[in-house]
Amino acid sequence: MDREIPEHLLKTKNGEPVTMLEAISEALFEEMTRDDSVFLLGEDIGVYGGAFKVTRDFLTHFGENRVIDTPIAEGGFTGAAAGAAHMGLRPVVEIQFMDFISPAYDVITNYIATSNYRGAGPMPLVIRGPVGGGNRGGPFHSQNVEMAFFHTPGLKIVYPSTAKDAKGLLKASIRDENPVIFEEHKGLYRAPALREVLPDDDYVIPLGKARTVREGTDLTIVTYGAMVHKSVEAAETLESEDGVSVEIIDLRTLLPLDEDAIVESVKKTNKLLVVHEDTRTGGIAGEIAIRVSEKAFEWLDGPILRVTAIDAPVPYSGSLEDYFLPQTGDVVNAARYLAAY
Amino acid sequence: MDREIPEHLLKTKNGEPVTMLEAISEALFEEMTRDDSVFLLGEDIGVYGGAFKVTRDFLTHFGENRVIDTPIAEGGFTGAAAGAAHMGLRPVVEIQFMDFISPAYDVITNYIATSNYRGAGPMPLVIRGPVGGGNRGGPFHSQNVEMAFFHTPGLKIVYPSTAKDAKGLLKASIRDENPVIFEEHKGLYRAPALREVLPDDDYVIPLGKARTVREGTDLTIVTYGAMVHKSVEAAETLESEDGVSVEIIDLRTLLPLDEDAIVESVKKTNKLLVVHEDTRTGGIAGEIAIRVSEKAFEWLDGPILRVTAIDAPVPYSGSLEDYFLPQTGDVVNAARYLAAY
Amino acid sequence: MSDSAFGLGRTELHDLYRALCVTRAAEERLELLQKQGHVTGGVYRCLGQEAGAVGAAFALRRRTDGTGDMLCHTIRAAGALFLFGGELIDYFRQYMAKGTGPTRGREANVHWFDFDKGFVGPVSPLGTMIEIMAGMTLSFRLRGEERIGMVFYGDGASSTGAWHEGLNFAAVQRCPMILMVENNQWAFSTPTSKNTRVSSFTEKGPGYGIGAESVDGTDVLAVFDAVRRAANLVRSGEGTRMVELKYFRRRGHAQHDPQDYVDPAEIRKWEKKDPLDLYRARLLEKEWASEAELVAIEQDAFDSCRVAAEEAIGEPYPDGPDAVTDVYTDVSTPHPWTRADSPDPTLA
Amino acid sequence: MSDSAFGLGRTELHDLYRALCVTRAAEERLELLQKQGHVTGGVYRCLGQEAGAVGAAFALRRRTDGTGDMLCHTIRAAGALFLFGGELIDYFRQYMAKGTGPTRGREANVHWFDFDKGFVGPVSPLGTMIEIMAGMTLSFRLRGEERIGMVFYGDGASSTGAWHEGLNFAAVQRCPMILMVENNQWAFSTPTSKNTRVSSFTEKGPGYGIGAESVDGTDVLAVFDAVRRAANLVRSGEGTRMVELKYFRRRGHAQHDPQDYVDPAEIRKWEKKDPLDLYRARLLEKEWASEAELVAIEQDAFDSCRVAAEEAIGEPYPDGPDAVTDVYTDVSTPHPWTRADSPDPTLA
Ligand SMILES: Cc1ncc(C[n+]2csc(CCOP(=O)(O)OP(=O)(O)O)c2C)c(N)n1
Ligand SMILES: Cc1ncc(C[n+]2csc(CCOP(=O)(O)OP(=O)(O)O)c2C)c(N)n1
Ligand SMILES: [Mg+2]
Ligand SMILES: [Mg+2]
Repeated sequence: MDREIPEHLLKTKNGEPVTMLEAISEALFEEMTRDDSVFLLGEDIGVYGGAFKVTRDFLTHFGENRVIDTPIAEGGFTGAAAGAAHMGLRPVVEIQFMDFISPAYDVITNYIATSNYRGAGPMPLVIRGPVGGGNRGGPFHSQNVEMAFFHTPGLKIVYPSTAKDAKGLLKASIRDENPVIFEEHKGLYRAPALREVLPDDDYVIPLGKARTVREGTDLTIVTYGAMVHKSVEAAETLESEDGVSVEIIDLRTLLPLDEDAIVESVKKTNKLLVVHEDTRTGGIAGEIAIRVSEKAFEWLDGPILRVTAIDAPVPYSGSLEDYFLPQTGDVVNAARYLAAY
Repeated sequence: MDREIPEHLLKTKNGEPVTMLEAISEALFEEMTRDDSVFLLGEDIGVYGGAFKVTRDFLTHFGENRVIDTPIAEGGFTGAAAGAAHMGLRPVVEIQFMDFISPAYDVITNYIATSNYRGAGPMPLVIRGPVGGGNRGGPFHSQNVEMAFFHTPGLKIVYPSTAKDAKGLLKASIRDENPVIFEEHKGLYRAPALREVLPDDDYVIPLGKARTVREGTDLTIVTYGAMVHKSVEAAETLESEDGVSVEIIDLRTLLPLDEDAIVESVKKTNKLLVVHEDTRTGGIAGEIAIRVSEKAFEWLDGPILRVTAIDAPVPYSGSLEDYFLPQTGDVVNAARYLAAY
Repeated sequence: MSDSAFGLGRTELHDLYRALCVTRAAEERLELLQKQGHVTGGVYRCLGQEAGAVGAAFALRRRTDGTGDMLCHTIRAAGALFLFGGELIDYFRQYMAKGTGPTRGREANVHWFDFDKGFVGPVSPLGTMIEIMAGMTLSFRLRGEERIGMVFYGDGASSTGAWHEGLNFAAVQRCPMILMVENNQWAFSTPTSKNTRVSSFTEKGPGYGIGAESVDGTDVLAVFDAVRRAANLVRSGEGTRMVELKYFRRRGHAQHDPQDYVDPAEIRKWEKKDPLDLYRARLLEKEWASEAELVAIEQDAFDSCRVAAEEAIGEPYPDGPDAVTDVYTDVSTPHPWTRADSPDPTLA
Repeated sequence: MSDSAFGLGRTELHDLYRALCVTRAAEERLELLQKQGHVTGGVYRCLGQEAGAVGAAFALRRRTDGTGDMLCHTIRAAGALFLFGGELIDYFRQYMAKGTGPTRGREANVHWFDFDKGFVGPVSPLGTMIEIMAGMTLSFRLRGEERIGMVFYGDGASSTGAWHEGLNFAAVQRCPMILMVENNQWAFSTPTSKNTRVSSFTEKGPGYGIGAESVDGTDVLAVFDAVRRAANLVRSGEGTRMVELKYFRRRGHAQHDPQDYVDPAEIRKWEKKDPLDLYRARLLEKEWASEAELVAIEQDAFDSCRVAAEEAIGEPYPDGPDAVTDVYTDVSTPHPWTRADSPDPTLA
């Protein structure tokens, strides 16, 4: 590969700050450069560079055999990626909007997730794409997809909240021998506040390990993705207005869940609030609650509570969507109540 | 319709006991007789009468326009059922093994579940079929599917544990204006112990209401489906061997969840064990735990615990499957521990 | 180009032109509204494709009492929606996500429904609506009704499993359904050749055992004629058919797409085949309409769009709490307790 | 019936017969084992279809070092599995759910894998394996390898979205893949006419822009010849092709199915087209084999099945706790705490 690296993929090399989107592009680019067996499949990822431009200029750099524009067939090309993985390649699939992962639900849950268990060997395959609300995308361009897959043993699910994490976690996902669903929140892609200068080395952030975003003593908030930032906002309000000290755990990987990190923090603060953008019933807060109940019941000084989206499809209109989504004020209210409990 | 009713569908009329499978057949038969707009779609349900013979002789009785053998296309015919429901029909779809509902995941979660919310009106549609393990069916003929859909607002999920409930709940599901996923445990279909004489009237069991299977004071077990019977076995052991009094709640409807029934029982016994056949992580026990935490934390005298299948695909071999599935002894162990807590 | 009016009278010929003009004017109005910041979400033009939807829908039985044919349009088939009685003001309300619109701000643009008028809006996941329309038209056959259904989809949607499962189900079950393939040569940035190896979608017909034909999608009368013939066959019991519209997407996938992956010469070539220009010239040449009549139609289309848009602009957005209603017909979904009066969940 | 040996030598002609006999003997042994209570799950016969799988697989490049062609069989294509080196003893271990089998009791019957030998077992959800094989063969094209892949599926599976998405993807991407359609006229109790309106699956080829042909699936040499030609085209860069095997499922879907929905006369008709009988007669007629040679092959097939089955019977079932391993390559999934030494979850 003697082609020049496109300018916009050299920001970290040049010591410039990058957005989360750029961090993801860099991760893909570096992994493809490092390992010839990594290749990309997805709709409009070639000439167009992807609906969100994550793979802009990849086609010219890596050529048609490594950046494949697929037919509109999420099941078909995700299944094909699995077949290629059997043969020693390491496919990274882009789902244009993660809402459209559902036609691939069958092949992901039945074939891909069970491959190693059924004796068909490791399945190094990443399925990545944009998720999340707040963009007035309506019911089919706003979904979070973690709970469609959280119940499927054999899958890993990653959901980064910062540029640095996104890059390191995506690299770890690509190098993982297991299938990974990688969720990228659209609202974080280009968020100016998330721009940061990344380490210039080939760093990797291990899957399955949560991150303590903020230490605190009165209350633990377990969260991930875009809600990490709303939770931090809430924690600052609580600290300045109420003198409440909030510890925030960013899960980073949802499956496998970093139970130890959660339990340890709850043992310290004795209170737990789970915050997720996804809808309420059947959301990940439930699993977290029962794990804490199992492992740290005696440490709990108050109910485990949650702040989540409403149980409804994601509505289109801004006023409805804002009401639908969990807001910073909701986190403040719930945390305040719990702190005083 | 002046044809004679097939003999095997007259058992309740004749005061004879029926199996759960026969109860389901009767429910379908009676609803189709009562309401011309009810019709059936599925693979091999016509001449063959369905893989489990639930619709045996329906074709000759109701004719080809009401008992439709479909191509092997779960997404296609479930979607078609939705279209027919828009036009005023009330389709009941059979999935040959509920494991094969996954190709219909897209249309169910995105189209069917959201219909009323999106303004396309009610969606009276039942999707029913056999679920569950214990039959040496392996990874693709043994699944429980509730958690694939529990996170989707707009759906209802029903999972009966007795012949009487199966009939009454299926009738209620067919008459419901919302889409219902109706799970029938293969191990219960013909279980001799479940044969019972059913009421001879057109009874209906309302969706969303749990049933207290057994009253008790020391501990609540919340469960459903085949695990109701293992839980009852366990409770009897606990009562006779330990003098522990166990209350058992059969959820019957998983979505919407009968939170009130659960909370009320926990407020009485102060201890909660959830038992489900489905795999552990992301199972319904989590949602139940956080609801109880939210609504009855102060009443809890011990951790909320769960007995479930292992986090793995359903293995084929009997020895593996028995280890994989939750057993009566596991329920006894957990309940004993909790009772003594 | 066809030489006759295919039995259509002057009024009908004018109606066709009106529908074309309304489609064009509505979309141009949308672009303006978007620049003014009134539109929620993207604007997806069907520039150059107007005649396909208009000609096809015109060949169906349109009723307003739920007894006519059923239609499932796409975002590039807004003309069909208008012909079936979809109101301009509702169209603008939908694009502006107003609470007064038919989906009360819950769904976007043309994703809306009126079973009496006979249209069912699409959902985003491509292919799904073929399954839905297969079932709608199945119900017509089961009940012995004389109705038929029509579902639109682009070339790219043909790659989806839903497209196949729905079409095959319809074919086997002899559902009275016409699948209109909007072959505009692109699926977002992907040329048709990367979605299928066939050069015409009619090659797919025999694989489903159904009749299929292709028609110039820029020629409104040719489309009307082809679809009317297909509709007659379908209605008289032949079962499912396919009609392919051949034309070109002269704009980007949506407003945000500069379409720089398309050869500009190709776009210019297709500009010469503008369906409004072509039909207008024909109307004049055949003396089916006078210049004054056409100008009046054009003016009327422009005015009604302007008026409808302005009215919609003034209308309110939905109330936030409406987000929680109607998830079920009967059960009310739990309110997010942190926004209730008390944050204590035991009081919720 | 073809008249020549298609360039095959005596040994190869005998190998073909051996594969047919092994398939037949293995299944008959299975039926016996099932009656004796040794089999976990159903027994799915391919009676009358043996020649399809055998002839097709024989036309591929079989290797044992992971450089040959790839095959995805079905339960009715066990002959292909055997030709690719699948061991009889493993076949019986799988059907008996033994811990010594290739999937250690986790998966059923022919659902097993050996990438070195070149076969990948199917999963139950129909259609999936076309997607998988599309990707396997895509990798051959991307890496410039000369390998090709073959995937089997029944007529009924053609209705699935996965079938369509996988085949279309393969066609567009020119994956070197052959789809073998096992058209045995039934899908469980459903006749082919209720799964598709086409009378031959070759009518589906043009809809994907791929070559397709039909062959008498009871004639092992005809199948071999057709598939060898197809394989040459595919290997030399033509991309995806389809070959339809025409024959009949002479038994029920599985043992539990009395097949009473089938006209018995039809079954009797097809009994006369038994692929083993036909080929045996040809071998003798053309003097490609002597009666003694054939009897020896038959005896050998019978004996090796008996020996393998007996050996497998004596082997252990898996240990229960093996159920929790290998869900991931690295993470260990939580053990069910109630079966741990202590029921206290804080100690787990
Ligand atoms: C299942 C699915 N995958 C991806 C998308 C995203 N998407 C929306 S429109 C589009 C292109 C559609 O092309 P085509 O069907 O040709 O219709 P056109 O836009 O050309 O009218 C894509 C990929 C989707 N809506 N559904
Ligand atoms: C998606 C899916 N739906 C349903 C089934 C259940 N099923 C197993 S085999 C079968 C019939 C298959 O018929 P065909 O493809 O013709 O293969 P054959 O058995 O005739 O070889 C069905 C419906 C399945 N395995 N997968
Ligand atoms: Mg297109
Ligand atoms: Mg078949």
